Amino acid sequence: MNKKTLAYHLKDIQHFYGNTKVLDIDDLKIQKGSITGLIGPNGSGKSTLLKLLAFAQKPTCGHILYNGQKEFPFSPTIRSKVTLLTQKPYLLKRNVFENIAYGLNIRKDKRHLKEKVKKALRTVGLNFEVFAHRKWHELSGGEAQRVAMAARLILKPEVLLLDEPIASVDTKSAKLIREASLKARDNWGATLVIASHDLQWLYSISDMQLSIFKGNIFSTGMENIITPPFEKYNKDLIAKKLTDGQIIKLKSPSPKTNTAIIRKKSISIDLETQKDLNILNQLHGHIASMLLEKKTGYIMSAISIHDMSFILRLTPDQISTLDLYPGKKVILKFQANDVEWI
Amino acid sequence: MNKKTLAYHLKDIQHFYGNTKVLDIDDLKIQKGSITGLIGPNGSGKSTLLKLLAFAQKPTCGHILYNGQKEFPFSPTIRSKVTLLTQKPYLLKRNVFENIAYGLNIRKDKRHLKEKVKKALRTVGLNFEVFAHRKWHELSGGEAQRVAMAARLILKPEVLLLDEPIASVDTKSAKLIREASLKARDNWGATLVIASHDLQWLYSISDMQLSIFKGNIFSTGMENIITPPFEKYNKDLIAKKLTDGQIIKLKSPSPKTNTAIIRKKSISIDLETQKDLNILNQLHGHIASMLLEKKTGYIMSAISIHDMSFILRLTPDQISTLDLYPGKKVILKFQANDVEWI
Amino acid sequence: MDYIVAGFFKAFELLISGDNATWSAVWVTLKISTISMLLSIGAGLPCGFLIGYFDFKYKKHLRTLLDTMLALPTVFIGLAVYAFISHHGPLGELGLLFTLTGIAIGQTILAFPIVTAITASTIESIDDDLKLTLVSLGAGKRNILATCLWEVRYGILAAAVTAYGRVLTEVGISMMVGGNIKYHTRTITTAIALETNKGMFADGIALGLVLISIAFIVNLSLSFLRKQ
Amino acid sequence: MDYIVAGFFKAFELLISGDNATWSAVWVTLKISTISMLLSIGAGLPCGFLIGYFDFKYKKHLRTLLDTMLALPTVFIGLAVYAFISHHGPLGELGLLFTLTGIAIGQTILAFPIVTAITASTIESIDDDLKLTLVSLGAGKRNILATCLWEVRYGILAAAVTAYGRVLTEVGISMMVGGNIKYHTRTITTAIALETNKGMFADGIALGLVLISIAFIVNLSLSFLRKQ
Amino acid sequence: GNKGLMMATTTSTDGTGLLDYLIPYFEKETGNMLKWTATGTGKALKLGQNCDVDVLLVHAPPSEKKYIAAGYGKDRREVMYNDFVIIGPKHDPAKIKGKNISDALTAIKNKQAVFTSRGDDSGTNKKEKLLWKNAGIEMPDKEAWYLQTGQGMQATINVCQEKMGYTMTDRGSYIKYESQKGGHAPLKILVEGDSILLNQYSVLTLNPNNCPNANYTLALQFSDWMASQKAQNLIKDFRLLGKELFIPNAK
Ligand SMILES: Nc1ncnc2c1ncn2[C@@H]1O[C@H](COP(=O)(O)OP(=O)(O)OP(=O)(O)O)[C@@H](O)[C@H]1O
Ligand SMILES: Nc1ncnc2c1ncn2[C@@H]1O[C@H](COP(=O)(O)OP(=O)(O)OP(=O)(O)O)[C@@H](O)[C@H]1O
Ligand SMILES: [Mg+2]
Ligand SMILES: [Mg+2]
Repeated sequence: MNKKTLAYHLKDIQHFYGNTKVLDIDDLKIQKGSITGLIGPNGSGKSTLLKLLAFAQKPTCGHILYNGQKEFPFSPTIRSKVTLLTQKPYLLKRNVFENIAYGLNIRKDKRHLKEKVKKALRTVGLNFEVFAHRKWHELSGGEAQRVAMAARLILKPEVLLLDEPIASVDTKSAKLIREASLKARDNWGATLVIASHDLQWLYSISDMQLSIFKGNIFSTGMENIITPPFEKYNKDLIAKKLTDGQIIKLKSPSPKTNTAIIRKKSISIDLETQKDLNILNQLHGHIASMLLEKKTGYIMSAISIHDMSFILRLTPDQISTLDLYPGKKVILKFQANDVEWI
Repeated sequence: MNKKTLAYHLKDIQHFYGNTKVLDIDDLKIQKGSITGLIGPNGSGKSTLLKLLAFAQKPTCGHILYNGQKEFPFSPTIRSKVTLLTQKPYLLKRNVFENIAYGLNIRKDKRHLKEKVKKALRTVGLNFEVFAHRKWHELSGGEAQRVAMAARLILKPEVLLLDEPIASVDTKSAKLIREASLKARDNWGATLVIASHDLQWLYSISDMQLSIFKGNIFSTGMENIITPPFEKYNKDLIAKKLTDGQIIKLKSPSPKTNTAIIRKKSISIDLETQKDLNILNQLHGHIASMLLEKKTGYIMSAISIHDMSFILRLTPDQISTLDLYPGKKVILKFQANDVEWI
Repeated sequence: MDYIVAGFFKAFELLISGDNATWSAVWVTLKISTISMLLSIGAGLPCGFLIGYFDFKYKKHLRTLLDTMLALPTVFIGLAVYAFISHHGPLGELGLLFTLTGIAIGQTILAFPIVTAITASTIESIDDDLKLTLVSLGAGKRNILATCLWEVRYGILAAAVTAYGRVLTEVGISMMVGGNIKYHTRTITTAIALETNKGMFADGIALGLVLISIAFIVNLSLSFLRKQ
Repeated sequence: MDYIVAGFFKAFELLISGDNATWSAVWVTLKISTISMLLSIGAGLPCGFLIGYFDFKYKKHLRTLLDTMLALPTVFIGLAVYAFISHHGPLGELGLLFTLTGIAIGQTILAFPIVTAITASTIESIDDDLKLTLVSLGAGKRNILATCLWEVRYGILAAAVTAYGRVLTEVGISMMVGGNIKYHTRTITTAIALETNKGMFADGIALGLVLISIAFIVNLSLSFLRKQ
Repeated sequence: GNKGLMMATTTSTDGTGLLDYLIPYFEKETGNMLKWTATGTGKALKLGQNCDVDVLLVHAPPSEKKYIAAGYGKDRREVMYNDFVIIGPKHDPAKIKGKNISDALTAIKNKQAVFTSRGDDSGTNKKEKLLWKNAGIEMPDKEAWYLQTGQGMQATINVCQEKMGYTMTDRGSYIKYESQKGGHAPLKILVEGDSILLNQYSVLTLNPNNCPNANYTLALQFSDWMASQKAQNLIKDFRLLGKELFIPNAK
């Protein structure tokens, strides 16, 4: 990667709340003009990472290069260029117009203010006449979220960090926000990092996905995570027992690690079991959902194995051949030693 | 419907914020022990309806019968029986334990408090030892949401009103919350009304769905809504023009109404066009996603027609026959007069 | 200048030597300020809550009135209370003139608007979501009162501390209603006024320091209630 | 009792008859209270903001100190200021004794801790999300100060109004530093004290009512700043 | 019941420390408790009129007589006096030292030298007004050189000292002031000795017709005690800087 094209470079970042380490990132690079999706369960550290990237908080250890330079909160380079949409969008105790215009006012940029606000509202699907003069508390949850989004978009920032921008937003607005994000990248070359639990939406927008789990980052996209407790299975293997009686066998971990990751590419899907080769897992389940990954044409499929969910990336061919559809019973297969431990 | 089995009966409810009418419900009945899903775009009135059902606000006009009785805020019948999880969950400025125990403390119910809190936390997937003593602000967004949920579940209320309970919650916890909701109904006969934008999740939990649009309720489940502007097409028909050039023709409305609804059952899916019968719409698009509706085995499919999204309910047979999968190009067909205007 | 330095030494002397008159004034001051704080908090918190929590028609007017009450001069309150409890006054029978109870009544009137006004504006700042949450968890009116006050406890503390400062330092009421009677109703502040009147500035400073020490100790013991 | 009623009539009389001494006191009171409020707000808001917004090591101690300063008796402040500006004091050259400027300095010292303490606890109550939002929108330090204060404007208003009540009603500083000199440094409150001492209770009540009217008018004109 | 005796008095008796010295003897001898509140003469009389006290110790003979005539007071017993003096800066810019009282005031007026007045209608203030009248000078009010402090004697002396002006004070207060300055007071006595400058203190009992609940018997007992030889001697022995502050003159 060319250094000149790097928006962010995080080195040896560790972040603590009190004594608890919540982020641990050795090295992370984010390209200029890229859209990065952040995926991870609750409490994995997504919001914390976004706050660090926004320079709204200082990491406990390590440092962050922005455009190749070490930067800190309140540095003028950062202030007007990096913008974060927080997870709980906070509206100032003013009306919608003033909320959206706030960032521009700070920048003393008052030209065409009304037109800009109008446009920003339109971008998130809100009507200027109806909403501009609403007070901050006279909005529904999703409307507030979208106003907050508009307040970020109007700034045309170099970096747009979005923390669950569509959490309480309806489908139509989610689409609008996606389009606005893509436009931000295409029109003024913005770099975007977006955290969301809506994987379909995130996949439809991002160039690459980072999975966070317990503060660690895996840049290979969405992973299938198997959490403790495990039991000893035999000398080499340990087992995760599902309550329906199925067993997932895994190669024993090193002592310190205790969470297993099975990469998507290691898992295959089938309709019938084959003779047990002992170290092969063959898990019975059914397809819960299938979503189109628009850019690639792949179909992200969620397969329920009892109370666990595995994500696979299937081709149209595979689906046609196996005649797959949501509800269809399938078998997932992967080797016990296709596991990575963290 | 037997009156004795009705949890709620809303009659001629209208609710205004200022001069704007945001709810208009002639008659709505909710069965005891049912799980009702509330679906609707941002600002359609879901939260307002839930607040009315919780007797946390009084409707501007009309009245609400609870168990056959007119009830009002602070009536002792209501207070300890109806519980609302608000859209923006507010945690009291205390630790997690005290937040969850708050409702029980109010009810002066101190027996087995610790066990109950432990159990409630477990229900939402949080570890007692890790979280019980966390302060209210030491939680991630999704963790806070789940603590708020636990604080409601612990009360074992007769009615549980959930306003977007999984908005910022991860997939695994969403599942837990679904299970907890189902248990609430099965174990102590709770009545649930749940608003969510996650349709898959909502379909997987609710017995019936209510669609809200601009404060009006349609109890037939999720509808396909076509919004203005419309243009005159010919004497009888008006048209919605999509920006890709496609046209949706619709039977002219009565003057006062301006939003069109096409019920799922009126739409059919096909791979090829047929000869135009003039009043038949044949819209080209592709399948965006397919989700299993667990209870029925139907597959809820979202079809993208340019920038609009239609929802259909397909059978596994249909899918196999047409070889459908996300990404597949399809054609939706419906009659111009299969429209309802509101 | 010199009397300020002298005052510092004198303050130590007064306290250490166990000067009777000083200790009596300290004791009187503590007693009446405690009573009046308890009364004004007892009445002011609920009133402030009601005014801050609910929206009603004449709320703005009531707030203006309350703010105006913040500007009740102590001598004025003293005169008004005197009018009621003096021998010819309607409450003359109770014999409250020149008593600590009398002073405490006046100081309660002084502190009440402070507690009420600051509580009201603190309560006003609470989130609508809190109100909704409490109702939705089944809180009754009392629970709502108690929980809301607890949510904004730092604001309430500020109200109490401000009112306490006011009560502790007022002279007009103590003078008019209490009469500054040595060993009986002489408070630290009336003693300061007396010393100053006599031109004994060093003694005035010394007594002022004693009063500030009391406030310091009280605030120190309250500071564990503070955040962080 | 009767003198309270008499006081009401007298108050009208004083104002309507254009009594020179009364109007002079009204004017003096307005002038010094305006100056001291401007100064104490100008200094108190930023200080309160800093204390409330940031977390630092000795914050709790500083708050305790500030709370203690709320209990500075006015006579004490008066004595201290007097020590500095009296003929023999270090600032004696400036000739501030028995001037309105002198009183205003003392009253600023009186009002500053009130403005600061209430502002600090109001600012403390603001949401972390607001801070984060401001930073994320590119607000600089000044913007943050201004916006935060504006977000909690009702709390700030309460701080100002409380301090104003305190300044308007204080006697000790005006008496000690101003000297209660008729037509020059006599404020309404020192006039009340004087009338009361003379046994002219009705006049005291009347002047008290005049003061309260001033406060009322000021608060009324501030009330448009209030919510709803 | 016997709650003891409540007295209202003027600031000068309390401020000089006389009462702190004298009253314990009374309490010990008679076994009665006596509490006092020290205020301006006007307020003291008012408290008596409202029956909030039992007995008065004041120094404004004309007002006292009117007070009795109005039916508020009963017995008036003169117990002691001191005198008023005019003090001013050592260098005496208006050159009043040694002049008689009227000439002195005229000189002050003509020179426009600062004169601080208590302006509080107290006994002292009333006396001062009388002096201006006797000197044939129209009562000053708004004149820039005439400062009305509206405060007690010490505060007024204090203002006077800061302004390097003149003022009229009772001797007791002046001695007290002198003692506080360690004998180096910047203000000196410039005019004294005129018989008009006499400052008479009296004990007044309240008229039982007006105040039936006031403790008249005990008040009379106190009045008697103050006039007793014992008390008179005690008053005579009360000194500051070796100087007598009050001269007993009970008849
Ligand atoms: N102020 C705080 N003090 C202590 N712990 C905190 C604090 N804020 C967050 N945490 C913890 O840090 C971890 C990471 O939090 P973070 O908000 O980054 O998670 P997240 O990935 O954004 O989760 P979510 O999906 O729920 O928003 C969580 O375990 C959380 O409990
Ligand atoms: N306090 C208020 N004052 C004025 N209008 C309000 C107020 N609260 C909500 N509204 C408006 O009322 C309508 C219904 O709001 P409501 O919160 O019920 O919507 P919702 O369906 O819950 O939306 P969302 O999906 O965004 O949560 C919206 O148009 C909103 O703008
Ligand atoms: Mg988060
Ligand atoms: Mg809502």
